[in-house]
Amino acid sequence: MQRYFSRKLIIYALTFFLAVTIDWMIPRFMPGDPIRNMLTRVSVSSNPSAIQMMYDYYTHLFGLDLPLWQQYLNFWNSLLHGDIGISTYLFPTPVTDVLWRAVPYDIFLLVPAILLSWYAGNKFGAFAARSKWLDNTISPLGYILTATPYMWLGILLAWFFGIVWGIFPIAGAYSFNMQPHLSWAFIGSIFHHWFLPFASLFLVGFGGWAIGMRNMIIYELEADYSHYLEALGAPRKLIRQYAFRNGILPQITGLALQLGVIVAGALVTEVVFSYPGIGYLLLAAIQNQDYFLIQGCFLFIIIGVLLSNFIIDIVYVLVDPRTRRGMTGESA
Amino acid sequence: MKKQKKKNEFLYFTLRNRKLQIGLSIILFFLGLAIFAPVLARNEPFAYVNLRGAQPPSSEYWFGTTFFGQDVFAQFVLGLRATFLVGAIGGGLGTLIGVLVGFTAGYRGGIVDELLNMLTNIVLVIPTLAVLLIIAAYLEVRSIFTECIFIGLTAWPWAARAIRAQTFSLRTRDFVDLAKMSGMKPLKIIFTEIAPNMMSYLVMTFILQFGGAILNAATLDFIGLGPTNAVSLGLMMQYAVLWGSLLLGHWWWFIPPGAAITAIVGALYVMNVGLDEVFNPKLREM
Amino acid sequence: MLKLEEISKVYRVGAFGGKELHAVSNVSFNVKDGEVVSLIGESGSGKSTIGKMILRLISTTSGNIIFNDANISTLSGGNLKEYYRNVQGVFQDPFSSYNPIFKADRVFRLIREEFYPGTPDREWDAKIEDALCAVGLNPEHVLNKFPHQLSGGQLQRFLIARALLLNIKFLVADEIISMLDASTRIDVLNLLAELKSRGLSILFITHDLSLAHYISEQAVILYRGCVTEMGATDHIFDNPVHPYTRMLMASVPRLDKKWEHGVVDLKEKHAAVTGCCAFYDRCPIADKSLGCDKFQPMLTEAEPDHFVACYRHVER
Amino acid sequence: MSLQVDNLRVYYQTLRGDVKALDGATFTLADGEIMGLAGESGCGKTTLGHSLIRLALPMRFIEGRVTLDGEELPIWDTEKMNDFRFKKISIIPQYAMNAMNPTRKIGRMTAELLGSRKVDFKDILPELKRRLDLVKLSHDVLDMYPIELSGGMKQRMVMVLSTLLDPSLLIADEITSALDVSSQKAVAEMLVEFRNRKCCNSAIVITHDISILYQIADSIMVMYAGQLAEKASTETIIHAPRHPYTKLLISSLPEVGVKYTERRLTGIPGNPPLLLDPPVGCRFRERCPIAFEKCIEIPPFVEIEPGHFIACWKEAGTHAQA
Repeated sequence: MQRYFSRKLIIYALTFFLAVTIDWMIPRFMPGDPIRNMLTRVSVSSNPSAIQMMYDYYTHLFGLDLPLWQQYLNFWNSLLHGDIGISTYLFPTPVTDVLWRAVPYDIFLLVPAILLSWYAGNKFGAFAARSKWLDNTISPLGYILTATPYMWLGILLAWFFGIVWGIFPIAGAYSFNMQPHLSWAFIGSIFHHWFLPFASLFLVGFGGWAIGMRNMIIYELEADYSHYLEALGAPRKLIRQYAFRNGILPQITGLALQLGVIVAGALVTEVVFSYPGIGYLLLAAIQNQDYFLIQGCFLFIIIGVLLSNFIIDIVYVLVDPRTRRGMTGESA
Repeated sequence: MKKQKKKNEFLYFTLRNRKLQIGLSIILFFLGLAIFAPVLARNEPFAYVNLRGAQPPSSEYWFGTTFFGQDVFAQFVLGLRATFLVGAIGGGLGTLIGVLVGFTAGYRGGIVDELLNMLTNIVLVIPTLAVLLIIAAYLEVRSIFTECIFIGLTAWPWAARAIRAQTFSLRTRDFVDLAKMSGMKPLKIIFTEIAPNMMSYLVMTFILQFGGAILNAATLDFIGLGPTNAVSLGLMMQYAVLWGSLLLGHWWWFIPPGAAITAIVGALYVMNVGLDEVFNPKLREM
Repeated sequence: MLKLEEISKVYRVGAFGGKELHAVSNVSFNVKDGEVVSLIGESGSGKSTIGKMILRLISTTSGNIIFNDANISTLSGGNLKEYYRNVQGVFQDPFSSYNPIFKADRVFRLIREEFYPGTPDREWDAKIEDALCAVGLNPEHVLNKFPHQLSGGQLQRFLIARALLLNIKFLVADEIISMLDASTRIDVLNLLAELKSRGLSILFITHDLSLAHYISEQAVILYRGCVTEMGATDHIFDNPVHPYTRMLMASVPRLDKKWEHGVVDLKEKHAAVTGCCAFYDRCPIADKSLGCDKFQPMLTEAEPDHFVACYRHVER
Repeated sequence: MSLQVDNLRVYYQTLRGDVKALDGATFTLADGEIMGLAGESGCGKTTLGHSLIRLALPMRFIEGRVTLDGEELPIWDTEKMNDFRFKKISIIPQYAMNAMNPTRKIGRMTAELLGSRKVDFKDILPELKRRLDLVKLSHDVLDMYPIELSGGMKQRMVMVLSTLLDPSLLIADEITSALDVSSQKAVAEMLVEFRNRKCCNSAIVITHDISILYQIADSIMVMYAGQLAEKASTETIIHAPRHPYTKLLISSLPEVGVKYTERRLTGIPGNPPLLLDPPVGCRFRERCPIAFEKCIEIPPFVEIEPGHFIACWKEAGTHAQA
């Protein structure tokens, strides 16, 4: 078990290292000059020498005039001190502050959406595997849901419930005319705004998990241990119960593998509903060419995904006796 | 004679499988629209043809017109082309890299496998879209082609993982040893002994990669990081949302592109299940 | 003809090769021209590993395999091909030996592509016909068919015919009849005996004592990668000395006598024992004072052409 | 008489049509009898064994009557058979290595299985422990997961599990074929011990290895191509078989001590027929050295001596004509 975790941790450490390196490399090796772009955007002055001065100033400020390896080490150094720069678009707020403001919204949106869709999808998928009739009605629904692009489902929900029926707001995290404070009205407003983005993330995920579980159950019901139980006259209920329990294990691993897709879904969903999480922030950063903010968003996303992966690993070990008793179940 | 029989059996299942029938007809329908797009589209996609601006579908403009009076149908069929292109090239590249990495890791084993496996797991953990976003953000000019390349370059890990596992189980089969004892070189063994046995698997991998590439491209386009010089279904959705089609009730603008993507990707998934049933006799319904 | 000198195979298991698994330890024996040597062992004894090392499908960790004065681990390219022209193998599972999506005679075509590229069609067809007749197959019945259309026995003969196309000198037959039906297996065994009388050397790998006795004049008994007893088949069968061999003889189901109801040994084999006799943890006569718990005993001569690796025997 | 099977026919459904894997089997099994069921692969021995307890797709029941201890078994009805399974008839499957749920501790799995059959685990625990002793397994296995056991241990555990409710009939399907020689002997002898201690009344041991049967079975029934060929006491089958197939089969088996240089054994020429479209009449006809015109009809499975049944026109002689 110790080996299982040390192996995982090595992978995560390497992933983090690679991600940071990518994060550092991209603005430097892509065609185009980020500082020039930034200056043209904010163009305060049309005086070429003034622009050149600002250019030099910023180049020096961001350390872009140093040798590459120095830049790279500096990047790590400031990163480890929790400093990932200052947002140019929300100047002069440090990027970390900007991101910390967005993170609660992401947690509030993603955690329930991921967990509930996973739970409900698995239950529903197991239910679908019960009979051919159920299977034929539930499975197509699952396939349609999982094939739907997140933003389109978001758009449809926003249109139906926000515009046509007008029962849910379609933008922001709370009413524009409210200030954050602790009151029932405000909390109500938070949930009111939360519901549609949550629903669109939930539904797409739900379809995928339901399909996955349905296939797992059918596979498990054909396993030798199921046949043995049948031969000993065990009731269907017990056999299904075992199949569900064993089928859920790969679904846990599947959750870890799906995180990237779910994060992508969350990004666009936040964009559709102008929900002030990291996805929305990232879009704003891209549109305003705020490179430090882009880098910061990327880092936060990576850290979030790695943490979630680690939590899932721990849960997996707790649930699968095979890993606990010294055997490595899933390899990495 | 017997081979004929075997082929026929396969064909029989392929044609009889309802999931394959449904999936394939949907794909062929949209593919047809995409291929004949230049004939079907009666207007330039971005031309402001309807001076009255947005209008619901009519006999003149089948899918209505946009806020600016552009022909939605023309954008739609041409956007389909981009969708299929992304699926084919992006999905194809993803499959190709996955195949190369998977074959190498699975066949060579040992330290090569350890390293490739580690690389695969690392890339698997990094959220693809986040990487694509920042790459796209720094590119000033983006074409559908570059989009395809980057999607392909980031989508391969799970394919590599799956193919590695398959190769691993095949390479321990005795016929591989027999091929070695016939003096065959490793590369030849991989391509003439192992790969043909995995054909069904490779096809299914490609189908899933195809669908995944389409969804990824739609997301990129929607965020505004799609091709800067072309029309695509994701871009249509982006413009629709950007120009208030929700508030103004221009449903004909945002429904067709999303519906087409859902239909195509859903059809691909369903086809995949159908193929699995055909290839895997255990799943065939009696 | 073929000489194994102290060959060993150690697998590194675990994520970074942390653990060692001794599959084969210091095995030496010879196979002479026109001789059948049986390599007898249960699952996990390392018998197939030895077969695969001889066929160069697995590398040796240490020790040499000498074929006609050439160390086979140094062969590569053309030399390796030349080696395969002389040495071939047939494996246990006839269906796994064929690529299921191709016709069975593809195994012949591969030989032709690699070894006889210039041979004219007619000559080649005649060659195939000869080889098939030599293994007792009717070309009309077996050519142009898919593996699943042929029986296990036919498939194994087919593979032997494949080896004959190369005019081989040495055949590794790894459990080649254990998956065949009783009514056909004996014929394949007889075929091996015929080939032997025509000068072919055979390493006959099996877990079945009666088959080994039926066909071979020399036998090597393996337990956990170590040779426990070897020598002339008759000597070993008439006078088994090693406690493992005796246990094997006592528990093998026979048609000529019933089992003696004795204490059944149910001790489980542990994954790897190092630093003691391989049979130490199951041995009924182990004696610490002799060093059974410390070292693997060397092979010593019990009688002419009969060697045993047991301290108790030395003592006697 | 413990088990009586009358004209049992079970086919396999395939695309190309029905494979006639078991075509009319009629035999009986005495109280306390261990009967070996032998034959080559594809002869229908497994089909026969499985159809008695779990007749599932693609197997298809055609006709026949199975009576166990005077009660007819509804083998065609999966639901109704549940009342008999485990309690009256049980199986040690060929896949015993994978027969236990990998994610449940063995004890808990046993308790849940028993609970689902309305048997209290606590009541049976003392007996379970006695039987674990019998197969030389530590009581600790109940607190382990299946992967913590070796193959041989799992095999013995499943043996105990399957016979826990003292079934009248036990079907043992190739239980020794995956084991090493030494464990093979242990498991086979334990099976006899189980019968002696009434853990099961009678047993059918399915195997392709006749020498194992010679060691443990009271009687042997030989099948060929979906039909019964011969049934007799073990001694008779091994030393004085009458059916030409049995004779050839027995004589092709190498014994320890036989050398090809001294006595050359021979196999049976030819291959068994495909059961998709089996030949009419005696199915061994084409490979049989003594076949004659009459063999174009299906020979009945008749008793030629007390307890000795064969299906052969020539050997059964007047018994078959009657």
